[in-house]
Amino acid sequence: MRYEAPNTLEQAIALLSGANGRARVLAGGTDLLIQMRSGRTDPELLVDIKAIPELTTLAAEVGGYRVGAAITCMELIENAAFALAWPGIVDGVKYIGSIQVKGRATMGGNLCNASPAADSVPALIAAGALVCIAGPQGRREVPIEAFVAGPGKTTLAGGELVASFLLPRRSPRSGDAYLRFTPRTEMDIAVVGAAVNLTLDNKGVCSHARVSLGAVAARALLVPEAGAALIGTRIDAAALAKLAAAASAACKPIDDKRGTKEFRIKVAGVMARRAAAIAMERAGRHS
Amino acid sequence: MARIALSSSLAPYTDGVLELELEVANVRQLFQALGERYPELRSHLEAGIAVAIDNEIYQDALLQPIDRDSEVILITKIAGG
Amino acid sequence: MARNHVSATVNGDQVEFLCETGQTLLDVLRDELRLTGTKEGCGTGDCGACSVMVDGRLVCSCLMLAVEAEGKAIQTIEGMSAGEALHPLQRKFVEHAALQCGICTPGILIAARALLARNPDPSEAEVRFWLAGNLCRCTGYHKIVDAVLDAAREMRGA
Amino acid sequence: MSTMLKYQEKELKIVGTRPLRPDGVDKVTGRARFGADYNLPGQLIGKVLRSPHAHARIKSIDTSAALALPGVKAVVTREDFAEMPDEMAAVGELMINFRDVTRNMMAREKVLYDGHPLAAVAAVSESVARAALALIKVEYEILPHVIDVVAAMKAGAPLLNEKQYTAGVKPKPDHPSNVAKRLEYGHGDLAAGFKQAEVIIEREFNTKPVHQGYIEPQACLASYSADGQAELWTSTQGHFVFRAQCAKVLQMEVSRIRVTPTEIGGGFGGKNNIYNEPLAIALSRKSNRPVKMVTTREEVFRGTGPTPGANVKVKIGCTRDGKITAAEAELNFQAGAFPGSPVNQASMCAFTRYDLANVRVVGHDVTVNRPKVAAYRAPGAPIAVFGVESVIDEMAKKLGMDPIDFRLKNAAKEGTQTYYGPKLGPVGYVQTLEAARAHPHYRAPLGPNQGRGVATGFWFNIGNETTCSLNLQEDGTLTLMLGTIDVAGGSRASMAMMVAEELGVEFERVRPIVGDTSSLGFNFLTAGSRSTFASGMACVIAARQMIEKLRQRVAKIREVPAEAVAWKDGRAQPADAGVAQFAPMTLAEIARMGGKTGGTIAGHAEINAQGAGPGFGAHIVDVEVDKQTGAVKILRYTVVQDVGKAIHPAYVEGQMQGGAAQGIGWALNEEYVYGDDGILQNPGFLDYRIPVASDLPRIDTVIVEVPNPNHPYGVRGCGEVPIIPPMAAIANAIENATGLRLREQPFSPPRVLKAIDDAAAAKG
Repeated sequence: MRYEAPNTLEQAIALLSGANGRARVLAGGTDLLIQMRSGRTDPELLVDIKAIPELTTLAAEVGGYRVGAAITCMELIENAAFALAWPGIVDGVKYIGSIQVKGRATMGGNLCNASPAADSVPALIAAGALVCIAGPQGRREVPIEAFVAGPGKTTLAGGELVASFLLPRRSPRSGDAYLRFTPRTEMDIAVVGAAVNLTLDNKGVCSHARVSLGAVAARALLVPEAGAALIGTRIDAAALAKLAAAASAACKPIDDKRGTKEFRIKVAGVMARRAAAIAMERAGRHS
Repeated sequence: MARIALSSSLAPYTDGVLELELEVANVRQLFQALGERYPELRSHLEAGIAVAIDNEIYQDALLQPIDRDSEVILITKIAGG
Repeated sequence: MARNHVSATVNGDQVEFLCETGQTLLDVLRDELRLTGTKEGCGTGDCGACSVMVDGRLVCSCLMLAVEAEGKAIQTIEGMSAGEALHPLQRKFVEHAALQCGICTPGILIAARALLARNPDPSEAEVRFWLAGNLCRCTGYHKIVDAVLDAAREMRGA
Repeated sequence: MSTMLKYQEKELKIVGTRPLRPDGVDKVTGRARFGADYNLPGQLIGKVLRSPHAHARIKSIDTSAALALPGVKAVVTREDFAEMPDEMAAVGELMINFRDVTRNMMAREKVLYDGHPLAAVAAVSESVARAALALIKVEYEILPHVIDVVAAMKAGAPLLNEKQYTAGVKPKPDHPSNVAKRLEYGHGDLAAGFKQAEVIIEREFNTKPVHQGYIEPQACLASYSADGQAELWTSTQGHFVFRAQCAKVLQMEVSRIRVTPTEIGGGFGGKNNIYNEPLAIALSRKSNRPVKMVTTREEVFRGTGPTPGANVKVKIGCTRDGKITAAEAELNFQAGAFPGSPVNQASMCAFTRYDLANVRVVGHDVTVNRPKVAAYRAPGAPIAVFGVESVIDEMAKKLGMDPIDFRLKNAAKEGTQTYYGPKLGPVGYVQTLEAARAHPHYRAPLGPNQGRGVATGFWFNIGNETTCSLNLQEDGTLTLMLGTIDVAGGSRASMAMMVAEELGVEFERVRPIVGDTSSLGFNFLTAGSRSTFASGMACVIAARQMIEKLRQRVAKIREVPAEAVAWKDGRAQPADAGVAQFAPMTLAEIARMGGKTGGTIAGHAEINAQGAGPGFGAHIVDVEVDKQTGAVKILRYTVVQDVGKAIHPAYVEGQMQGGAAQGIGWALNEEYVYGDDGILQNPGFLDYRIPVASDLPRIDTVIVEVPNPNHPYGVRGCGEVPIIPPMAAIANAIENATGLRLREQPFSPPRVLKAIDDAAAAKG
């Protein structure tokens, strides 16, 4: 198995396309190395993208943020401005593995591993993030909710890689939040994850809301009905109850070693409601 | 004659007899006497049985003396983890 | 099987080694550089016994390829004391009986030092959540947390 | 000779204080060497091929392609190990069937569980060894499997061993069964007892298999030389027992194997058994090179010995004023692939905390397609006690009695006749219960959705064979060679403390180490909470033997009668004014003259320690239940335990806290999850959830000291009792918080939420 560490995007793309599918991108490696050790993947070439400046840059752009795909979780958590703008996305990043794992793991890797329970993806969906992809045919941008195809499968074509995420401008009185349910307080895979991103108008009425759920279907879901339950309301108990019901209704979960169908359906509503309450509280504070 | 009592877990090997009196001076003689009287008990005796003599438990103590008026109880050995 | 040539610094010393692409940093530290203080408890980043510092960042050395260490500065448990002088955390762990079997202790000490470097006065909850990535099966964590808080007090001269 | 040294109350200078352990600095600097830290020049790496099936007949194993792979130096399979007779053999102070040991180590006719070893290779590197495993061709005939213990007991269940008939049943059954053994304990008239009872509660409980969870996977290094001598470095709880078992399966003389124990990264009973050790020695013999074998975490979960999963039925009757009149239990324990679950110990300590006239406990040891179970800290007791202490809690609530008062009313005391044999000697259960009741935690206020639970535990503790040597060095310092493995890291210090106390010298002048199997006579495993009791007794005997020799030597040097010489405050000095006076001599002065006055001085002990004193514990736990998700949070935890005498209080507290933490994991989230295909689904620390630091509160400890009369310092074993109460205490706390009685372990969020929903639905 060969290892290459190109310092330009073009070199990386050339290496990936030239390996006819036998190459894997190495960012943090905290999922890839586990799969290599268990024999689930046996690449001939690893393309380490951490030396490519664009992929490790976090910059304000068009009022929003462009977040390099290879920035580590700890670097994101420690970026005060980003954490102020998108506390919900940072909630998700904070849940990924241990402090040690977050010292290496990246949002790009978390997304491309394509686990339905990925902790950083629901908040990115709720935020309306775009995935910026580079490949042999140039660049393209995809709404993140459409990026993952199913467990372990993305919509990347041969030779393509995720370069960055583009987050829209934050209007005033906006707030987002992500919560997940796990049996332990840390070091767990989400049994259910829920992200809410909302904006209040100057009279405190919800003018915009996106809700996303993780670990309750083959991939993280955008749940329009759940968002709709909040829009036009003061996010009172009735609205939150409608949100919870919509969230539970959207679940298409499986029974597995981490939880039963009934459990995921019920707890999805609970997590969505609790996340909405936190998002509202944050929106109130965000002028 | 020491009074010998067997714990009920040994009943299957002694046709249900759980109490008897034997003229024995130490644990080894006790096991020999029991082995002759109940052959099925023999395989369990030497390594698998602990002995409580007047309520002090002795494990693997073949030479431990048994007095004339001692009360002896046979129990299965205890291991730990 | 072509091997990669890597040069890096470990506990301040310049090192060079050859490694297969698939070899982890943990494998090289233990099997090539004979630094066996860093331990493998799981090989999947779930137990923290392999914690080391890479360029000042706390990581699991079992989830990092050795070839990725090119040009990096690595700190392991072997570098935590300066000659005879133990680091306050090392002293407090022995004083508080904050270890029993000791297999998790190197990883926990490295993680605890990284915590105190960024937060000299952590609360008990902050210590417990920071150390959640370091599993211990013997102690129930009580004396570990006491030892970290006590070391923090001494280090900030409280 | 069996040995019992009586307790003498005396003023102590060192025992009971908190000196720093001598091996602590090595462990905090990374210098301490565990199993995987040993290497030899020219060593090969050994890897094991494991069954991917839960139950299959092995039709053929073809290793030719593997052997032909460049870099592969040796391969072993069932052909390389002798067949062993199907009988119980006394080896290493244990009763073992080596037909089973040799089959568990390397499958012969059948593979009996997912992860069962069936071949092993030694190669120049790990990657070559892994590639060689993939080249071994095995032809399987897949068989139906069974894992659940109740299903395995039914007629017609798939049989693991067609030649296994239930032992302990008269007349002998006419058909084979997965039930390897039936046992029964009890006394009194059960029917009469239940007739007397005004309140009767009968419940059924089920638990899943859990793993010891030691953070260090098993690891060993073997070197066999052509002259038939073998050296073995391994992480073990008993190097003498490992030597005995390896010699037996490899048909070698015991003294030809020298086992050096490495530092051990946790065991809890799981490292009482040999796994790779004989394979490594056999591979080293075939390749004539050292072989190192380190198991992965996945192999530890699939291939070593977790506890049984179990089905427990408990029925208790009592009078209106809370006196228990009858108690009955049936314990059905998984043994895994081969007989040998701890159903015997569990049956003996299910009810032993209580003074009961009418008791019956029936136990079944049941083989199922799972790894052969190994001991796990008070093996079997937490499972039986989960049932018994839950029913007792329900009973106290039904009578409107305080749970501790109900237990005090029936508590076992000195003289209580146990239902498995002897009467109890002096024990501290009543004192432990009273200390728990008096603790501020027991009356602290509780918030909404919060509840408090209490439960108690008993463990026998054992003595067994122990040897040690104490040598006086030229400068008057001492080296103490111990034979019992220091698993929890505190026993070396405790032994040195007892020796220092006996000799009247500072603790730091006694240097304790654990010797290898060629340095001392046979020592039993460190298990059964025995080391501080048995090894401590041996150290005291060795110290007293040394003092005797010192007195004789000084008498000669000072030319006074031996009776004139007394040993006090670390010196030989005149016994009193009435004897021949002489200038006192310190240890250093005697040591300097040792060579010229007859040779160096040492004390030894080779004993089979008797008189182990049972330990009792009482736990109080507060939980908060999130009724919307079923999550159970541990808010507060207090452990109260009678340890006879805490030699080093910090290490005793560590045992109490560590045992409670394992019990909490056992109660809340730990379980083996099997698919319908019999394959283990969570062989890793991600999905096998042991508690992390942020899951647990502080675990407060209260040490009760009711001295054990059969130990010079009154020591009772303290390592195993603390794991027994937590499962029951947490179930009782959840009931106190929600009114729901959970009887299926673990009390994971899906189970708790389902119980909450079912109860709400039932109310309609």
